[in-house]
Amino acid sequence: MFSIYITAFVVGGLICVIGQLLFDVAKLTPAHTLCTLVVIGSILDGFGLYEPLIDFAGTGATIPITSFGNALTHGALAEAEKHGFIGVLTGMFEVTSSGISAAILFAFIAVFLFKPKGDV
Amino acid sequence: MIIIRHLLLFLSLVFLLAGCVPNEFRFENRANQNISQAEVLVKEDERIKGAAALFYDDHLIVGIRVKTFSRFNKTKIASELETSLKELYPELSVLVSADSKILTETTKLILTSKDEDVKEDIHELIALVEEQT
Amino acid sequence: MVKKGLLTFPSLPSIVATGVTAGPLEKKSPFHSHFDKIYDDESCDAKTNEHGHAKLMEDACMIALSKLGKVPSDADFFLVGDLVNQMTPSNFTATSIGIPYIGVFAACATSVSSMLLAALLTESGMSQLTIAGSASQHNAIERQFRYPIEYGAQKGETAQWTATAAGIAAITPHRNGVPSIVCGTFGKAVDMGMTDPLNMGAAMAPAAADTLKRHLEGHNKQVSDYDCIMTGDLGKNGFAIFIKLVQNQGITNIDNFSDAGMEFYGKNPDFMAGASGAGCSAAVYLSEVYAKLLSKEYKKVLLIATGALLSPMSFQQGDTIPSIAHAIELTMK
Amino acid sequence: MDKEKYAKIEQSITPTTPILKNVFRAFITGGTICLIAQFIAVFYMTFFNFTERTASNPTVATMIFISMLLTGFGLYKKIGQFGGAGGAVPITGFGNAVISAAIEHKTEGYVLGVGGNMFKLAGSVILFGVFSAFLVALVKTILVKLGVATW
Repeated sequence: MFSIYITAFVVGGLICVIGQLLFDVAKLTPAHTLCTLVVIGSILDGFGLYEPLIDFAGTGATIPITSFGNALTHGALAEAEKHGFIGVLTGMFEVTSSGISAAILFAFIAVFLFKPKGDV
Repeated sequence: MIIIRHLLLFLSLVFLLAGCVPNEFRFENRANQNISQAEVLVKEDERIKGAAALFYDDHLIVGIRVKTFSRFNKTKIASELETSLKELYPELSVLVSADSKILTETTKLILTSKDEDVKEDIHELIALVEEQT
Repeated sequence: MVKKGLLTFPSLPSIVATGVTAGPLEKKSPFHSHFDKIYDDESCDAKTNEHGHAKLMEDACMIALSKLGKVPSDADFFLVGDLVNQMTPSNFTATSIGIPYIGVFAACATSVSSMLLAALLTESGMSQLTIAGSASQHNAIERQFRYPIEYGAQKGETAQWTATAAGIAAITPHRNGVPSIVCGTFGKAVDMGMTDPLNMGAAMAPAAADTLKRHLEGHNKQVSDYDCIMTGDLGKNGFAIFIKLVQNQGITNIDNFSDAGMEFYGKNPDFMAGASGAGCSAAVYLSEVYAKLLSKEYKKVLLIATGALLSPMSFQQGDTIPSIAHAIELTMK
Repeated sequence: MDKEKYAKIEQSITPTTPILKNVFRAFITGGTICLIAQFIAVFYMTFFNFTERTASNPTVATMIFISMLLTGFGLYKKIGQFGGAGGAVPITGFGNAVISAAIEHKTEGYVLGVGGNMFKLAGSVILFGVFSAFLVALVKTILVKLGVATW
């Protein structure tokens, strides 16, 4: 029961370590790093490796941005399995990531509540 | 100090509320089935460290907890177990899930035995498992 | 004397008054006691950061003029610049202040380039009173060049913090008892192939070293002639590189060297390598340095403001960062 | 002085990035964010009808809500400065990118400012997510049709 907390911490932390290495060693900007991680998540799901990782690490795998690539690919693959090539497209349109809608919604709410502050 | 105490209180509360089901094997027979076969099958699987199984009417619902490093394959383990249980009990509709929600809910069903609602609850659980993300 | 980029002002135009304004965070600056006005609101009680930027500059101008007992219509030229798109804060200030206006852009080196141009106008007899200077506002400039204010990007040790400050000088023909402009050097744009906008000190250091060398050779001066040689906003890292380059030129005595950006926040590590921005060097030069000249603590100073001539687009297109440094020499007789 | 010679001088003076320290901080920060999310996920599983799989949606939404508060009160930039990728890689970092851009550009109006700039940092993540998902799914579908791979 408790092991899920440990695996979530460790796996989530390790994915962030990969991100940090892309920052510091590969000298990528944050945007490039996040795009790279999303593509990695998507490819891992192509090999069927990301879902087992979620089973193992819970939010350690669903909270890092890699899971966004996984979610999109997973939706596309699930539809493709049923409907063939056309499913690749319909599957992607069908998947709505709660991350994006939540970000849009809360960002718009934040506009009314907050102002940027340039403090340290 | 006060913050730490609050934090500890909060954490223990979360753990408790999280349906912290101990790692044990619970089998409940309310369908006049021979459950020993299932018991042996589940207990002999080394990857499984806890389970709750409920035979009710024409349903068999099993929630399992797999060992940490077997979690990578937990969907596969559950579906393997489901196939073998279906072979053992061809007349029952079998549901096996490695999802901790199913384990806690099945445990709850076993512990709070009010016969009237069980059928409904089981159908609810089945719907829950089939739900897509 | 006619030499490339070298200017001398035999009539000794004087900086008769200065006005320095700054934002709330600048209270952390060890120079803050010399600032004329410090706002409690980071956008200076204005509607937007850009308006706050304009207000910062306008108030600095009005303070400088009021110290002289003058009004804007007494001034002949208005030479200012900033870093925001097409210098809109300067343009808005010029609109409200109504002095004939020439926008000057040299990135963070605008403080010195505007003063040099003002000295030229005064030297030629075309101006009796010129207002010159520059300003920067943290929020307006960060969002222009980097990320939104609240975005959690990790900044390294070499990054610099754009200061919210404005420094304005009122320049007239020579007067006794105030610091005057002796000579100056316009720098060449130097590009040493640096690309990291979070390490602008490294991009600007060669320009500063180049301008220093040309100034010393062209005007036949020694480093030891000056009480203080202050670069603009090289920051901690850029200043270290600058010192190394200066030492490579054979100058060993570096005791009188300092950097306005590095000192601006008192080397507080929260601000990484120090302050930057057009207002940073202007504010320090026209408050701290000016006050020390007035009190005759300094007799002769060399101010080398540095600017990184990049835009967000040039950076994204993978271009290197060209840099510039302008030098001005002030004396107090 | 040529560029190569200057680059040598520059590199000898510019401090090197403290990679070990940054990596450690990223691990702690990212791990903590995921740990908090796990608590939230368990909360949703316990009190609502969510399974491990379906709990991830409300968990993500809650994390972004938290990210909104932290961003609005000016704390997320401190987490980002401390944790580096540990703050950027979790979905809270995605939320921070969208929210910070939105509140930043409020002054330009709701349509052109907020609407037009909301995704100026996070938009590329969506683009590459969708495009790579398309390519991966396409390639896999072709491979399956050819009989090389299985679903």
